[in-house]
Amino acid sequence: MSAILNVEGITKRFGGLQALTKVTFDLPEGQILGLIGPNGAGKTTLFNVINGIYSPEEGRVHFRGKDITGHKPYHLSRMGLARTHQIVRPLNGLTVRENVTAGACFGRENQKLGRAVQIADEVLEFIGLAERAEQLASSLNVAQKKRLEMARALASRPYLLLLDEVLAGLNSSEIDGMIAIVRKIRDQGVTIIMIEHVMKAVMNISDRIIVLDYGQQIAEGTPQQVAADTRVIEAYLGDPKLAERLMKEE
Amino acid sequence: MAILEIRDVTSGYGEVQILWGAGLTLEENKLTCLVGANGAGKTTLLRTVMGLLRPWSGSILFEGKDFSRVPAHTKAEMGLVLVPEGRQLFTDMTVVENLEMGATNRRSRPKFKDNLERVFEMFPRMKERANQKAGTLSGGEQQMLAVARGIMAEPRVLMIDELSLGLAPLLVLQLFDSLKQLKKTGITILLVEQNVQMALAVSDYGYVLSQGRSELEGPTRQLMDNQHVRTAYLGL
Amino acid sequence: MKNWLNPGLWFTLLLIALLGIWPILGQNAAAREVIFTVLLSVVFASSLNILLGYTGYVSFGHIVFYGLGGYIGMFLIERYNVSLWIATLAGGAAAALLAFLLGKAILRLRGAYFALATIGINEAMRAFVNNFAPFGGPTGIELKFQVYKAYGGAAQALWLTYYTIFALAILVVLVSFFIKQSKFGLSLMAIREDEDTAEVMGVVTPNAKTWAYVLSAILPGMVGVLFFFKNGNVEPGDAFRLHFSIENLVMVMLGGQGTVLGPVLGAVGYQRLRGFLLTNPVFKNIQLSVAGALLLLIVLFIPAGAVGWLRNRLPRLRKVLP
Amino acid sequence: MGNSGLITSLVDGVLIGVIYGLAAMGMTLIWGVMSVINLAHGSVIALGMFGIYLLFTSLGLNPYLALILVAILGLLLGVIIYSIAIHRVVNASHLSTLLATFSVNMIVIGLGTAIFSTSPRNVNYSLGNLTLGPVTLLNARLVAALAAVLVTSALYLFLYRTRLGKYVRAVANNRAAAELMGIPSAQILALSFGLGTMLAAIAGGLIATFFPFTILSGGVYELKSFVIVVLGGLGNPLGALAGGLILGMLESIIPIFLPNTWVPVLEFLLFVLILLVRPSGLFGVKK
Amino acid sequence: TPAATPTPTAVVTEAPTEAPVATEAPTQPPPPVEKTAVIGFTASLTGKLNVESTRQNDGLKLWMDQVNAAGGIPLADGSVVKFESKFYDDESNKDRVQELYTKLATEDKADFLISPYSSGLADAAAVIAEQYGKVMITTGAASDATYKKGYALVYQSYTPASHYLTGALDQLASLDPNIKKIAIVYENEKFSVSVVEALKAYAEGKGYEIVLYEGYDTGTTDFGPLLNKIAEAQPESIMGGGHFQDGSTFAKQLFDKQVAVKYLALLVAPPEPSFAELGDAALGVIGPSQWEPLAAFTPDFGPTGVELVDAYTAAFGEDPSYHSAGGYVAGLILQKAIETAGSLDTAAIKAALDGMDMMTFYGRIKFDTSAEAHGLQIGHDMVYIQWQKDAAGALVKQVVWPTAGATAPALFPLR
Ligand SMILES: Nc1ncnc2c1ncn2[C@@H]1O[C@H](COP(=O)(O)OP(=O)(O)OP(=O)(O)O)[C@@H](O)[C@H]1O
Ligand SMILES: Nc1ncnc2c1ncn2[C@@H]1O[C@H](COP(=O)(O)OP(=O)(O)OP(=O)(O)O)[C@@H](O)[C@H]1O
Ligand SMILES: [Mg+2]
Ligand SMILES: [Mg+2]
Repeated sequence: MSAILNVEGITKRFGGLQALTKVTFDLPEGQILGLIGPNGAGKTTLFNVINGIYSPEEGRVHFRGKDITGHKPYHLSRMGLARTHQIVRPLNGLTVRENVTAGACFGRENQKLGRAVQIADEVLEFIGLAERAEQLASSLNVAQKKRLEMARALASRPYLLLLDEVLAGLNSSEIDGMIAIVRKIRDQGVTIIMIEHVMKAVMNISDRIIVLDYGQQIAEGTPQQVAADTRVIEAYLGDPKLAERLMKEE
Repeated sequence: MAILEIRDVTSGYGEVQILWGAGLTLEENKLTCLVGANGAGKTTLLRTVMGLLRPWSGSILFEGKDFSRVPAHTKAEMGLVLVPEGRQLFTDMTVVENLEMGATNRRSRPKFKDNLERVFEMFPRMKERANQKAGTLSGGEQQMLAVARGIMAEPRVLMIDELSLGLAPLLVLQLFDSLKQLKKTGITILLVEQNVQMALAVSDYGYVLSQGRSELEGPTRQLMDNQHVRTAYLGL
Repeated sequence: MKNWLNPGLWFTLLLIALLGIWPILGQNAAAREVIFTVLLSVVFASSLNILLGYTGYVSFGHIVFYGLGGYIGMFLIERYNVSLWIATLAGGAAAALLAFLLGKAILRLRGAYFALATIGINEAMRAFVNNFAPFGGPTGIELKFQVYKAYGGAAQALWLTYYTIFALAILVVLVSFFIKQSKFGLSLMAIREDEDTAEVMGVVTPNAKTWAYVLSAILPGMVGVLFFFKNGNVEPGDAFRLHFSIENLVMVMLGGQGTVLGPVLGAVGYQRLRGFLLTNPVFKNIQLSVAGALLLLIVLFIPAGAVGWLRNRLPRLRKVLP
Repeated sequence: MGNSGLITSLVDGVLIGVIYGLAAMGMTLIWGVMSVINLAHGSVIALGMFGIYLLFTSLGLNPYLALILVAILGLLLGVIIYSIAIHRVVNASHLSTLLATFSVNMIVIGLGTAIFSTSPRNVNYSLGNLTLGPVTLLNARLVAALAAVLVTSALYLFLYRTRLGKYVRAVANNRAAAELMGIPSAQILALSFGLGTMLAAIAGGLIATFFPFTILSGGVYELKSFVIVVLGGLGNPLGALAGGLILGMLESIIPIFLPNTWVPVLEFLLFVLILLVRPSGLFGVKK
Repeated sequence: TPAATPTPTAVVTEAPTEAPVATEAPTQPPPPVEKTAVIGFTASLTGKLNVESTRQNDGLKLWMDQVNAAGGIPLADGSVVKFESKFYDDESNKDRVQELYTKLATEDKADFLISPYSSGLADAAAVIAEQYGKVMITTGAASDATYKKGYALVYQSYTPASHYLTGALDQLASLDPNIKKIAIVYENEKFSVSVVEALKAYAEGKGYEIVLYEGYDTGTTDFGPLLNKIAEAQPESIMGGGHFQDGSTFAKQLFDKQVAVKYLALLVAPPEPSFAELGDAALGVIGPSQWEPLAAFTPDFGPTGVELVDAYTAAFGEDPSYHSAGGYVAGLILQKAIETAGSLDTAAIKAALDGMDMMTFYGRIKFDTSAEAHGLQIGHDMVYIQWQKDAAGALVKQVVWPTAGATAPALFPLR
């Protein structure tokens, strides 16, 4: 298995704030990589660097063997890199189908409009939004908007999919549904990086996990290794005893 | 005593009806939670209670007085405070200025200093980021700020829409813990949560909203123990 | 293609055809002049809509293309005696070129900043032309009455400009319809809704915006030539009149931005309203205030514009009224 | 050109620039707070001019006393315009307010022309001259400039030092959130619009004390205000003052080197250039 | 015969309710067939040209009321023609001028057209007049260019722009032959530019030194920068200006800044009665005028100056300005042409206009008939007025040039 993405020594600053410090990892094709860490650790910033929204102060990003550091987001989309947004950003004035069609039109395959509509309908069926296709995106609820983000990204037929907290705000059955979808996408051969705070999901689904804290990689490994890492527990997961106490206390 | 009573409220967006008769009662100094599937209408209910949406019918009583036609800002002045879905921060203002804006009502102003200390203690990250523009905070940091700003208002009733959204597990634990502390300081809390298990665990009383109707209610213990509730409404 | 069957398109075309043919049938010159004014705004407003309604960029100073086109056309006719047709094409080309060059620079700006920049460009252009000797400076360019002889006299020339603007009005509807139905149109609407997201989705935003700007500039450049040819002269104050630019914005908004029919309805409605009030004995002394008050009522009660209002009321119309 | 010429030009530039700044301040306030591009701005400036004129000619009021009345009337007018024309659409699509203010402008100009015609008026009240070395100044201009600076400082203190002022900024940033914090946003918006209108009316009134005017005269200042608002950064009152000063200086210095009619060419080119290089204005914080 | 024509002024003094034609006729013939001719034009009811346009409109209205009250104009076929006007608001801009003139020419069946105020608007209207074969008398449209475009039916009642300030230069030369330095400062707009271009050529031909030749934009209210430039250039005389507002503002600020100058002549503004509102700043300012109530021409057609002033003041409560006179004289020209032609036929009226050479209260009227400049006014000349103080110290207008018509010697030097 070859690496689809190589991140080497990425450093990103905002004024005096060091949001990322020398982040380095390789991502083999076909895997799901979990990206976790406390709030403000730099996870979303890392996505923004990978897909060209920010250029890093140091370091390089290679995607499918090509150096893509500083490339514009739209070039990367054409090259097969898609993402969802932590705070959903549907194209509110367009219908659900139009949203997804746009994804297909301008994504990797750069489809003609007619074909793009077909793809959009397939993807909507797959993601479970088919009956809402004619609705305006603005009228969807939170869970549906998350699905729409996914659908739009998928319609671009990416090689690599960056998912930023697609499970946040979903109830547990919705979460289960979404996890199933993510698995299916992976099974179709798409590589995935997933930022998530819902532990039962990340631990379940990731092949590997990277933990960021204050912009630094503090741990890396299989879900089991990471979950057992004391630094991770201290900085991120919290003492299991605290949870127990909370539940018990009257 | 019931501090806030919502009776049979209907409401919606434009011509689309979302709430079909929702009701709940908040007992003073209790932590009540409201759960329900995505799209059940929880956010819509909070917005209606707060006055951001006009109730089509039904009544909302605050300390026994009808409250349904009172505009949002008057409610806030009276001590009904909402930490809204989507956070609604003053993105161009700094963290501290946001917190200041939280403390605009008459009761909160004199306590500004104390409250500021209290929220900085709850969210040390906010102290670190005190002079950063709210719009550039990370998702979770923004959530912290929204909750902190709500607390700054010295609320009588604090309604929080999706407290744990986007927060790291450790922080979620700490936050639920803090809620219990808050309750002790005399704040009545209405919590909307997707993390049902945790929410029910810390709350005193619970409501289940389904398709715009209040389907079930009861002390949280009872709800947790009811197998039917667990599978049908809580997805556990 | 099934796009051709869209009833909304045919309705819009029919509306323009009926309007346009009315003066021709009766060879009624007064009607012709009235409809000329209306069609001019149909073309201008619909073009503006490509930028404003589809792409979400507000151009206050769109009149700069009309003015520049008009000047280039008049210059060629007066100085080099070229035919009206070539002048009109040249006016459109000049406007397109200006839009292309400007687009690269000012389309980086968003929202109000872009709107302001377009005002700045227009005012700078007006002030420049006012100082630019080859274009006659403040005196502008005048055509000899002789010029119309080549078209069979002034009467014939006025009819010819009318046929031309009629054709352009049909063209603008087709263009705005097919843009809206195309992949290009989709990219514009994605930009309108959320430019950053559009970029992440793979829309090459700088190019798409620039082409939208260019497309929205060409026809105004061409009608500028027609209008000033018909007037027989052009001066900086008339060519770059900011107020007219804003009026066209108003028409787009009145009819419903982002739709094909909207700007057409808006232009017809606004121009006819003004025309009626101007010539109505009861209102003509305070026509401006009456027009303002009516406009305000419309804005307050149907802020989405006529077509937007219909589409919101009857969602089924969304498909029918593009 | 000699030194004295340069000094005279600079002084002239400063005096007129402050007034430009004041005229723009109303626009920047309304824009910053509610993203309303107020196309009725010019007509309100003109109304301010006529306010002074009418109070002076028909009631014989001292123009500077009249200014206080004009300010109050301006505030009221703004609140009325807001309640009738703006409030309903302030949350509707971004451009609806543009149309609304455009209509208000049509109404005011239409009625104004019907009542006053467009013949120029003069407030015939002189404070005399002041000669300092090579520079001869109209006292009326000095007083106007001083008044403008005073009004600006008052506005600044109001926005940044008072609670109400902070509310205005909060509403400007996020109206829904302000409402949730207990800030009566509708009233704040009406107040802001009223303040913006008041500033425009004051500026108009001051201009009337030394320039002749017609009901259409406001248009020029409206256009200049657009430029100034950008120079100073949207919503920034001090920036507007600085922007006005810059514009005033440009207008008095450029003619020293070039024909007068090139002033607007350079002025607007510079404007576009600044937009491109520093869209947040010369004094705005860079994003 | 001209004597049989009831002149409008004669009627005003009679009882207007009586039908003059009926009472004058000794043998009670059947009343003549009455025709109505429609005169169409646009006026600037709104927009920047509102004031001048309104006065022009009032002048025309006065003429029409007088003719109608006098029973109309008898034609050769025994009928009489009365007039009716149709006009619309052109909003002081060109957008709808052609639309409205076409409506006037076709739907409203106007028989004759009068131009809108201002050269720019008149230009747009002229195309339509020409196209529909309607005679158009222009007034308030001085720019020479319009009449050099090859029109056959457009006739100018104003002295062309190129002659506006040349007379001032003649006057200056007679006042002080030693003055050589002139600053020409003008509104950068069509009409004013055509005036000062002619002035500049004329002055250079006479050996004057133009120390400053500079335009300012329409709508300028702050002349500070320009005044500083003028002060630097140290001219002895300043000429130029543009329209009322900029001209009066310029005069005022020139005075406030105490710029020293011996001779100041400005376009358009000084002849306006309200120029006096400037107070001391108006004193000594000279301006070219198409017409002045003081100017004592002996008309061979129409009312005298005094009669016109009385009638106008009675009707509108203010003194007529030269724009008012322009409106009136446009009607008068039409009247004379119809009387001469004896019909409403365009060709006959055109012939009458081409051959016209008459003296009115307004001065001489005669048109160029050459192919290059058909319709250009060549009979009429400007008079130059100056604001002076009367014995009581009030500001009054005096005609100071040409000396033949002067009512007072010029106040010179200015300061
Ligand atoms: N544009 C910016 N300017 C200044 N600071 C920024 C900017 N964007 C992000 N930051 C800061 O950088 C840090 C990392 O932010 P980032 O959004 O990457 O966090 P995150 O790991 O995604 O957190 P969360 O889980 O809360 O979403 C945060 O502390 C944030 O405040
Ligand atoms: N602005 C809107 N316009 C139209 N429909 C809306 C709007 N906002 C929400 N809805 C609809 O109202 C319904 C209820 O939404 P609401 O946000 O109240 O649910 P919720 O219980 O808070 O869900 P979640 O847990 O996902 O936040 C959803 O079906 C949604 O599609
Ligand atoms: Mg994040
Ligand atoms: Mg919700």
